[in-house]
Amino acid sequence: MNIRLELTRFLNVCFALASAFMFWKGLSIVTNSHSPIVVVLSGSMEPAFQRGDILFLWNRNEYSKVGDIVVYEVDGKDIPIVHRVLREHKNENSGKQLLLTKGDNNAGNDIPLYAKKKIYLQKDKDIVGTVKGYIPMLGYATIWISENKYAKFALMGFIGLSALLTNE
Amino acid sequence: MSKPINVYCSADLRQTLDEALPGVFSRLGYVQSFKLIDTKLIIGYSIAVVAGVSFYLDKILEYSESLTYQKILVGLYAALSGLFWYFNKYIEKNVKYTGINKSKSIQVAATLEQYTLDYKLKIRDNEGHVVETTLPANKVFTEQGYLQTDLLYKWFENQLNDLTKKRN
Amino acid sequence: MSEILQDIQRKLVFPIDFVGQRTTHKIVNGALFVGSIAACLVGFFTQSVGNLLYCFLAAYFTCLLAVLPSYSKYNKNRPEWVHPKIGN
Amino acid sequence: MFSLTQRFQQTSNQAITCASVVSIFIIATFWAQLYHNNVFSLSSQIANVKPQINLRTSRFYGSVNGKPKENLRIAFDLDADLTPLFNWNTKQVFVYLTGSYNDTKSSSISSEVTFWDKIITEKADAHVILKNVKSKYAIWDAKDKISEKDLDIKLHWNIQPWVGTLVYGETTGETLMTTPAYKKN
Repeated sequence: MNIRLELTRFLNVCFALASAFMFWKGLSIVTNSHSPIVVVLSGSMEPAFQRGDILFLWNRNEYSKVGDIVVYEVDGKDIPIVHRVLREHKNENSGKQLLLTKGDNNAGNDIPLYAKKKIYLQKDKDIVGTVKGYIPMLGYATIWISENKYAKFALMGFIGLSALLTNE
Repeated sequence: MSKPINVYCSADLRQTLDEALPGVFSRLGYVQSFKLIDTKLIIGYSIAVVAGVSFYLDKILEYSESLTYQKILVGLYAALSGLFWYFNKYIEKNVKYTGINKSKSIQVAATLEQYTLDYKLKIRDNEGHVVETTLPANKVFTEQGYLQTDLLYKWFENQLNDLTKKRN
Repeated sequence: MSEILQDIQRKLVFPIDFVGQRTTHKIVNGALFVGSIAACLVGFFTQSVGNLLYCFLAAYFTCLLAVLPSYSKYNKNRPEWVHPKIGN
Repeated sequence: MFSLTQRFQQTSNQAITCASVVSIFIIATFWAQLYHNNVFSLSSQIANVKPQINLRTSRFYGSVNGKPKENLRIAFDLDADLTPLFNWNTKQVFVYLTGSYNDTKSSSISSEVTFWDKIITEKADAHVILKNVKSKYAIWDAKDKISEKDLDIKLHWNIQPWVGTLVYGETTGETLMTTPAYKKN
């Protein structure tokens, strides 16, 4: 067995995984958002966004504007929500901004979704990013993968295997 | 012999031939020098380690806690990738084998373009003599995908004789 | 598991020769280029992104149809390979 | 291109590359059409704005710990022709009426609220004419009072494209409205 040969082959597998991960990290640093690309999971913004649409986020803005579509996370729930800013109250002295959001397709605002007793989101704490760009449908595969545990394993296996088997 | 390859896949042809070079030259009395391969492996694995550390930090730390480290790691990753690219393009220049036989040293650079079977070689010795030649892969592979090492050995022996003739 | 997959992969090869590979490469590049431009024109003049998408998909599937099967015309230029010595 | 899977991959990769170029074409013509139609200077008429204030005690109307909160609703007339916003890459237009105001004590505290909004998906429905319509949302301030404030009322729009970037803009023709003091009935 030739150790250098094995190392070189293994390195190619590493590169495939490393470049994907580091691209994601780089993008998240540039956009200042911990998940700069999200896939829409619910129909609460229909017809603007359907399940499976891919959204590109940007989070370097200091304040959000009314009408912006933002992605936010609520303490204790791990699914990010994509909704529109209905009102904002900003204080330029402290740099704080309170936001109230609503899904275009929902009847009422998001207060029932927020953490207990809260009636506002805070821009600097809760917001993951503002939606800037959009590709329809392409993310449906990831929904299928995340909602089907076997699909997840199959995908991981497939990525690993194809990296091992292809030489390019 | 090892697994058969698909002889109509240029990448497979190139990889199999590349990996057969050390064996052929050791039969011709050369001792392989690993300087280039080792440098490449070191740069390559430092890239993999940087990505690995970044992945690990991402797992154990909150996004905001790890942000500073991640910025450094992404920077490092970009710099090392640049170095790796530079090394491949300007230093390694497709050199697949370097070896020494007593006072003679020899360097073999090889390419095989996509959709062809011509293994193009540039054999250079320490006195600056160069042989540029082409090995059609169908002269050393069987249709079933096995490399005939004996034929490859004989072919290289002839090429090296040419190089010796040039020298005299 | 991986052996089964490798086996499947080996069965799904349908190889074509090198000349055929260059031809299919050219077909794919050319057809998709022409198809994209046609799709843009159709989409823009009918003012419909949907039409553009259909046009583009049509080009894509035509491409697949043209290059996926290993038609015999892609296999006319097989080189002569080494014949293994008997008893090897 | 030697094997079936490779040919499939290569074709698909090439198709994705072409698709991104095509998307750039769509986005570029989309913006060109928007500028050609002068959509960033569309006008709207907002008239007959009538504010009305009452007190609510539900958390869903901004009340914290059962303390009553002033809620504002308005009635208004609106006439805005948003037809130019529709072109081949427009999936929907989201149009919304907002009011912005500063805090009475500090000018560095400001707010903007939405009174009314509407999703338009058809070009035929893009000319919005409303008479004496009630606002969709009850408005309260982050602090206690919404009464006795000067609100700057404006109509904004947002285009969701089939592919590409979201586009935002506002119409000219804003109106000033002063909310009355709250009177117990």
